[in-house]
Amino acid sequence: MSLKTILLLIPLLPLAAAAIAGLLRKQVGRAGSHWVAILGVGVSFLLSAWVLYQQIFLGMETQNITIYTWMISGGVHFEVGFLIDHLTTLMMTVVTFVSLMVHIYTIGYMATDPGYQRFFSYIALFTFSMLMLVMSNNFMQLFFGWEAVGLVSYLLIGFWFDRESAIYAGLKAFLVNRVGDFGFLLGIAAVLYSFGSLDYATVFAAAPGIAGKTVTLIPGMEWQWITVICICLFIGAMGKSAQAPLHVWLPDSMEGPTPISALIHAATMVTAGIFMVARMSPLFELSDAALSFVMLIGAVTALGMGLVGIVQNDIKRVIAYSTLSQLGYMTVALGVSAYSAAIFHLMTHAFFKALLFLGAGSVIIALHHQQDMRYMGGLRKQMPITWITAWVGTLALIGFPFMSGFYSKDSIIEAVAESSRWGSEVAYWSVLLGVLITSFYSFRLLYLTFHGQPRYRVDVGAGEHPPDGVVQHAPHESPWVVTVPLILLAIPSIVIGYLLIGPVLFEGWLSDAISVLPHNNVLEHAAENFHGPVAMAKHAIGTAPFWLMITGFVLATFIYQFRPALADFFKQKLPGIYRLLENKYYFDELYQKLFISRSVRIGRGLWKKVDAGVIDGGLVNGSARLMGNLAARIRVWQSGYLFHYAFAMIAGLIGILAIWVVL
Amino acid sequence: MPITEIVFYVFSLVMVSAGVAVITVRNPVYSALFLVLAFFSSAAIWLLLEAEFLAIVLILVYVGAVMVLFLFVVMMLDINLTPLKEGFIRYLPVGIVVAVLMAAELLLVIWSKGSFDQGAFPIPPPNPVGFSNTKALGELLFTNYLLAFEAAGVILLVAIIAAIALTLRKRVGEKRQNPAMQVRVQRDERVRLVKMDPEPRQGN
Amino acid sequence: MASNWPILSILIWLPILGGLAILTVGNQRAPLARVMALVISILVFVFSIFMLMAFDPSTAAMKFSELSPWIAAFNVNYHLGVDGFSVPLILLTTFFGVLVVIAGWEVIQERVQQYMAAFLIMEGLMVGVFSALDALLFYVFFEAMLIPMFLLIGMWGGPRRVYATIKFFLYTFLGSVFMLIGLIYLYIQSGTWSILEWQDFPLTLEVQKWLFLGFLAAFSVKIPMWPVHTWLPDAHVEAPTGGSVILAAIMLKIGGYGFIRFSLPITPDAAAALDWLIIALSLITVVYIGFVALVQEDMKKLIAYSSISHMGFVTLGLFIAFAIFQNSDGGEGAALGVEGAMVQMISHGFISGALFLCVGVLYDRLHSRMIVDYGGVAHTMPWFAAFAVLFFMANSGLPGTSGFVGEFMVILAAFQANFWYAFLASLTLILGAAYSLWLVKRVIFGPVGSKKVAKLEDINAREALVLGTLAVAVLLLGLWPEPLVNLMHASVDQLLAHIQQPKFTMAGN
Amino acid sequence: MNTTNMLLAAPEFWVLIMACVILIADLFIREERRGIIHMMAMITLVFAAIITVRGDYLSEGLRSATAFNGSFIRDPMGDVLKLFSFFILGIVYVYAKFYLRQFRMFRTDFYTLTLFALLGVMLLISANSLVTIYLGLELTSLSTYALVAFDRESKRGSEAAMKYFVLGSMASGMLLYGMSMIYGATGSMDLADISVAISNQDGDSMILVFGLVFLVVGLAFKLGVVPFHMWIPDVYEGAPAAVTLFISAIPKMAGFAMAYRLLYTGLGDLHTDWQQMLSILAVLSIVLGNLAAIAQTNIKRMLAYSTISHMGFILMGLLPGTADGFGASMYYVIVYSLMSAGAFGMIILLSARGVEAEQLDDFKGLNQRNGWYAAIMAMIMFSMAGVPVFVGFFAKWLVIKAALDAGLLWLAISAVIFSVVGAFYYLRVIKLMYFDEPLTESPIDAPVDFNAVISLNGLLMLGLGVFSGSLIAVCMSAFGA
Amino acid sequence: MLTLAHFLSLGAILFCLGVAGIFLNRKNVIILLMCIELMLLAVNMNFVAFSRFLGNMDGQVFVFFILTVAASEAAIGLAILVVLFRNRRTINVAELDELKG
Repeated sequence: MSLKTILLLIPLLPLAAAAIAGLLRKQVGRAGSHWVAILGVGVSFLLSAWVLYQQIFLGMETQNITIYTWMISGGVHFEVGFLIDHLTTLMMTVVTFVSLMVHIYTIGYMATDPGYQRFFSYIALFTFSMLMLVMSNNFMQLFFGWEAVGLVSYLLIGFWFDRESAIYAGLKAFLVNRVGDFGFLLGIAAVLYSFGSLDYATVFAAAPGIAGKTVTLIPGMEWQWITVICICLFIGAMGKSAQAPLHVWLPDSMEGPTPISALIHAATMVTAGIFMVARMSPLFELSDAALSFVMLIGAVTALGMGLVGIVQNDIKRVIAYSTLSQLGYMTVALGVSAYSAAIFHLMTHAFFKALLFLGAGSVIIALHHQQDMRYMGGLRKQMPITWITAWVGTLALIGFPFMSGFYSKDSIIEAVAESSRWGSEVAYWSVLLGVLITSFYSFRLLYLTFHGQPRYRVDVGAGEHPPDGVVQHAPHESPWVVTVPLILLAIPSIVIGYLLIGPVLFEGWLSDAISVLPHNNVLEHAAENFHGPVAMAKHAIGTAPFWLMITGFVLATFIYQFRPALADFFKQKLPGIYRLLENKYYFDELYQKLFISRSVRIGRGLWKKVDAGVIDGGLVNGSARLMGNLAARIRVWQSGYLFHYAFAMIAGLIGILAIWVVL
Repeated sequence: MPITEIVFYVFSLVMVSAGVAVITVRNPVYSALFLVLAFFSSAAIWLLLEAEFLAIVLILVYVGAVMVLFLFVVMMLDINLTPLKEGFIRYLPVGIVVAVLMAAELLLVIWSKGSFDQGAFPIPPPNPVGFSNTKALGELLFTNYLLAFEAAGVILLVAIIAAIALTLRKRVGEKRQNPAMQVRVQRDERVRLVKMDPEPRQGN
Repeated sequence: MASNWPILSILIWLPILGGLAILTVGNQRAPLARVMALVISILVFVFSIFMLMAFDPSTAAMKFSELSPWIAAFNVNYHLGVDGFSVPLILLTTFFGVLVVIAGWEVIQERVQQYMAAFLIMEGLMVGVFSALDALLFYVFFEAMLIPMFLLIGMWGGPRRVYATIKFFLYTFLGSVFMLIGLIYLYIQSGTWSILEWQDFPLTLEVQKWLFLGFLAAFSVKIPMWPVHTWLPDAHVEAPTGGSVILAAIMLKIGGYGFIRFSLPITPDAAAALDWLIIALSLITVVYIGFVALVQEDMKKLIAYSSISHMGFVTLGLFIAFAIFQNSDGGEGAALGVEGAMVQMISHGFISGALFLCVGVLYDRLHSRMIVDYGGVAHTMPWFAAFAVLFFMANSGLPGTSGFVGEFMVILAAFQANFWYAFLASLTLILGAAYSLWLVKRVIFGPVGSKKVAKLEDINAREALVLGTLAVAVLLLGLWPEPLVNLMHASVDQLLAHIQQPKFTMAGN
Repeated sequence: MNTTNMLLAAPEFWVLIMACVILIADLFIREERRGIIHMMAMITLVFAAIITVRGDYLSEGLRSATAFNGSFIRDPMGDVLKLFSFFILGIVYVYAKFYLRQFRMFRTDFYTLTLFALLGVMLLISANSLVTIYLGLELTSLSTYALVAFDRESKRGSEAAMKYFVLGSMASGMLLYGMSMIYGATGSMDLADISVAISNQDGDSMILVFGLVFLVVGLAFKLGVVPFHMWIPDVYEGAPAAVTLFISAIPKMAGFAMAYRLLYTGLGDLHTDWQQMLSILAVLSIVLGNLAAIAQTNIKRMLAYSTISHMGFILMGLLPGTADGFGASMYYVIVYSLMSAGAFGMIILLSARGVEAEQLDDFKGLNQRNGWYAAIMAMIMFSMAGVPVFVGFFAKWLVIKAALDAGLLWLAISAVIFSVVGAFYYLRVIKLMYFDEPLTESPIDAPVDFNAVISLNGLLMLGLGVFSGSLIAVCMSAFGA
Repeated sequence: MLTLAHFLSLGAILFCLGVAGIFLNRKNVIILLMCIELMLLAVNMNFVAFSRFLGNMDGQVFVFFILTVAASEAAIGLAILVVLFRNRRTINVAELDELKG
């Protein structure tokens, strides 16, 4: 098998699995479908790992392979192909691994769902799309994958399509993503316009050439062309990676089944934006303005969304806001040109966030789809594995030293501190404060779920749809298909940071994909101070982030373990802030008013007033009516009286005479 | 003023007055008679123009036949005369305006310089003695206008056919003999033999 | 093979004469009429495949030309020929010729022979439009097409069919008579009706502008563009499914084809001078109609509006060429725009046809097109739902489906003309997704809407065949448009080279 | 004096003789066998056509030949028009027989009067002097006046005849007045001489224009052009359908010929003047005819207004004063006559015993009652509306071209706009036939000859459209184009 | 001096009278027929005058034909009148309005 075939197999196996599970759902049956999917994704993972192995240990060169020519038009070759460098391979491996875990987990989680095969088909399809996205060697294919993951995300959020809220969330996700894609597509168009090609290699090679070019889009304002391109592209990333203000879809996407939340809305798809910006680093590096913009958006997201996480009661939503906040961290990293740090955090986050979500899912099954933390509590005894893995995930998330999250997050904070980019102070304080908040809501979640007294009631005869806080059976630990993935994810959540920080961040492992201009290279300083992971962890204990994290832990422990009333106290003391957070800064309401209602109103206005009123009613039917009226009027002239007829003739004669003879 | 002019103006006046009377008098019989008067005056003026044959024909054919036909029809159709002139006054002003407007236009052209005045149409000398208007007309009619003459004949034929086609109608309940039918008649059609049983004698 | 056959005449006359033959089978023998229609339409499709195979895309010259005098007194010829612009559209026509026959198989129970005949005749006429190289011949086909469609909508249409069909007829008729005047004028000036000769006939700019407006009147109604689009929603709503399919899939394309065949090459300087007008109208069409589509309550109306909006891309793609010439040296993006417009036409043919068929499937079962009457169709008709979601996604321009390709190309090209053109055009990404998916949300997903919906049966084999074929086409074209685009390269290049040459200098003005 | 080639008028003589023969034969034929009269009339037409075709003056290399001292002319245009008059009159007879039988009016008068009218038409077509024109015109008119009142019991028929008569006489009075002026200005009745006299004159042609105005008025009345159209709707509605059929189809051809001879042969030098007059009359006709037709519910009346608009189109063809233009006009008038014959044929077909199918609603659901008849009517209507591929389109196309040739863009534009307006009421008929449910299920039956002829008539709409080259070529070559 | 214009004026006035009569008369159809005769008379006057002043006889021949036709017209007109009267029992012009619109 040639390398090209292997590379082709990596995305195509999941695609084949998706097709089989989806189209032949009757033939393959439930078990068949999950075996097919797992097999497909599993082999895909193995092949990805093989490629990784080749690169790390056998020094495989960067591969730029064209699969086929999609189209040639206007002198532009649109191709489908793969660019396999370290960044790609890293992403491929992470994606296929997490996906594989989720596949396995799904067997347990979706065991009783009637849409079982459909679900496997979708997640396999998702894996395919995500792989196409990360493996692409050109902008068009990137956009293909970009939209394809959006489609699958839409389908999966609305997986339970009889739930009004689910399909609404799906629609919302797709549309908000489309807003981002709108910018993204413009960015792609701008790239084509500037470079005459959509191929990464060509574009990146030519990128410095347009550094000085400016453009006037609005009269009187001159912009750097490269800034326009980058901001357009980044708008796409904002949509996909749920950066404020395009973040609104992500919390709602929790309407989908939990495996999806883990796979798509935490570990992989939402990081596509981060990946994309990192991939485009040769472009972004050329525009300080764009990078500042990226950084500030990230900072706002990191802090703002974390705050919202504090007041959420839905277990999945808390994690979702945490995801938003972490995506903000990655974005900030991108903004300060610490692309590798962003990718590193992306990777660690993929593991521990998937772990957290799957853990939450495990709890949810145990409580029969109860997601409200106010009706949980004390589950550590019934669900020890879940409990422990949840702790692992939490520690990783808050950046406890030696855990994976610690390495990635601390590197980001350090990089921001190093940066001298315009606005980097704001970003620094945001990420710093974010640590405290992350720690606080994470432990809040842990305590409310696993510690304290149970706040649910077991009632065997509660019926099909018991009221909140009532479950039919006593909760118990989930089956092995659920717990094994938890364990398998917990391991990298602990060790991956320790293992990889060196190569990924400081040894230039990603430098074949990411380019950083020397004056932007904030990680260089960190690299000088880096003396191995252990030293880094030790060193961290004396720094602000560590103590902020501890503060968060202490606060959470105090409030939720010992003085639960305190939470209500704050709620009543600070009603304004509380309401603001609880309503997520009123973004949904704002958009509802600003865009949705207005669009509908515009649409209806144009339809009823302009289309039906002016054009149809006035011009079309109006002229028909006019003709009818004229006809009725003219008809009267034909009065039936001979003398009128004679008069008409005489008048005609006189008229013609007058015009031609007398005048 | 030469005599011709006096004749012209007198007859013109009569003619125009008669014309006005035709369209204004209440009784259609009078109208017809005024029309006859107009024709007479016209014939007189045509004599001035040395169209003797036409002048005679106008009186003989037109007055003698056509106008009589008119009168005949007027009499035949037993029409109530009183309401027939109603509304005349109401439309008179419009009528006058229209007529005057039109006449003005026509006269304007006729009297415009260089169209029909002496310069363009000098007064022709009178026909020489012995010139026969009728003969000249006849010669033209049967040579150059042969086709037209035929056509005129056809038109008259059509007029006859049309008048008959329109007005001849079988009256309802009209009884006519059909000799052919009478001859062809069979005995069976007229005689019905009825076979009857002899009536039984009653009583005696 | 077949290279010396009068293949175009066969494609035109076989369905027309076949349609007339079907008329004679009478009202009583509906099955025979159906079978005949199917056989004829398949035959025509096969012939068109032959044509495609014999077609040589490497030159822009007219292929399979046929020329014989028609009205000798006025130099009117029966002149046919195809190039890279016509061939795809002819194939689209013959392809849908088969599909609509199948789609109407059981649905139409009354006057079957007339229904089938109308479609076949229309098919022949549409092929005629795409292959006519004589302007009068083109006009005759162009107008004659209205007749079967008029009857189709009127005879098998919905409750307001009379209003809709008369509106449709008169609207289009009014637009095209202005073109007729332009054509006659051109004939008087040039002494020929040959479209090809007209392309090289010098004209002053002033004259070109008037001619251009004449063409615009005809083609903007046909395609349709804002603000002369209002016939389309009515016609679509009232038309029977097959009628809607043909209307959307092919008839609208004739407008775009007209721009390519007439407006651009015959009056290039006017097109250059007035391109702002078309671009403005196109962008208004895209955005305005997108908003209007958003609030529709009738599925067919929504799709109809979406069709209009998509057609905005066609005109945009065609007319940004001039701005691109000014902006960039090579002007290569112009080809992207024109080819994008063509691809958009073909792809929209598939997608809108498929969408109307989907609505037809629902309508046949529930006899309602209103969105509120549905909901949760996915529960009872999973296969149908899969197809519908696919097609609606394609409609919203999802990459991997054909709907993406044309829009993508046009947006890329538009960007080369002006950032804001691309900006406004790209809004369709949002609007298109919004109206398409909102419809999906309300119709396909959600809890089961009513008891009637609960009793729905999934699509049968016939419907699956039709929709499946279209799905394959939509995906194939989305994943690999190269074969299609390759057909038209030479023609596009020639067109673009042609329109860059000012014509009025030849006229000495 | 030149009477040698009197045989040029052989077709006329033949028709005249046969008309008289039929007139007399009627006396000897019993009522039940009146079909013989019909056959005789048909034979008359056939032989008239044969005689016309065999006119061998063309073989002598002449484009035209005159007889009767120049008052009669044979030329290709006249021959074509005559041939089509025969052909269409033949169609008319077939339709009319069915009608007259149904309405118990199958009288010989109809045949004699129509044959005399035909004779008038032929005379008018071939007339080459003012006198012949006038007599031909009157021969036609007088016959048709009588025909309108053919149904002697009909109130509406006699009313229509009266109106037609009064207005027609008034119009011919005006025509005569114009002729007198032309005569006065040129001193001749012969059109050729008139033409020569005019071109010899220099400068002021005020009298000529003065006369021209009256001539145009007379012509306009004959064709039924606004504002001299008022008789048309009333006559079309009031006359029996068979007569309306005749009036709508045959005399228009003579009207066209008369216009051509008077305006072009005679007054060709006044082209600019009559072009302007006619263009105004044309646009008025097209506008008013099409508009007024919309409001009609009576189909005969609707067709009357449609006729008015068609006459406007015919005028458009005259405007450029070129061979192409006259050819277009002639083509239009022939096509119009065919369409009109077909339309009235359909009305006759639908007339149930003794009740005319006058109302539009009588056409409801025709497609369900008989698909073929509906198709015929649809073809006729589409053709009238000027929708390609039907022959009516080509007629419109040619006259619009003529208007553009004359440089009258405004006229062309208003013509096409109002032809769209006109399309509306034609479509309404189709709508009634195809989209509505029938009011009655009673079967429609007609004799074989009727069916054959109406089918032919309908198919001609299509056939002459698809193969339009031939008839157009005939019309164009008639004018040497 | 009697010029041609004099005779033509007389014709013109008569013609206008005839035309005005047709338009003015709203009651009696017979008067209309007479008005037509007036118009024809006026035309005849023109022809005769032209014939005289042009010195050719063609005009008079034409008048001859006009007289013939006028007689025929009168016959047919009166015949129609009779039919009309039989059918409607009136010859009131203002009542002839069944056909209109």
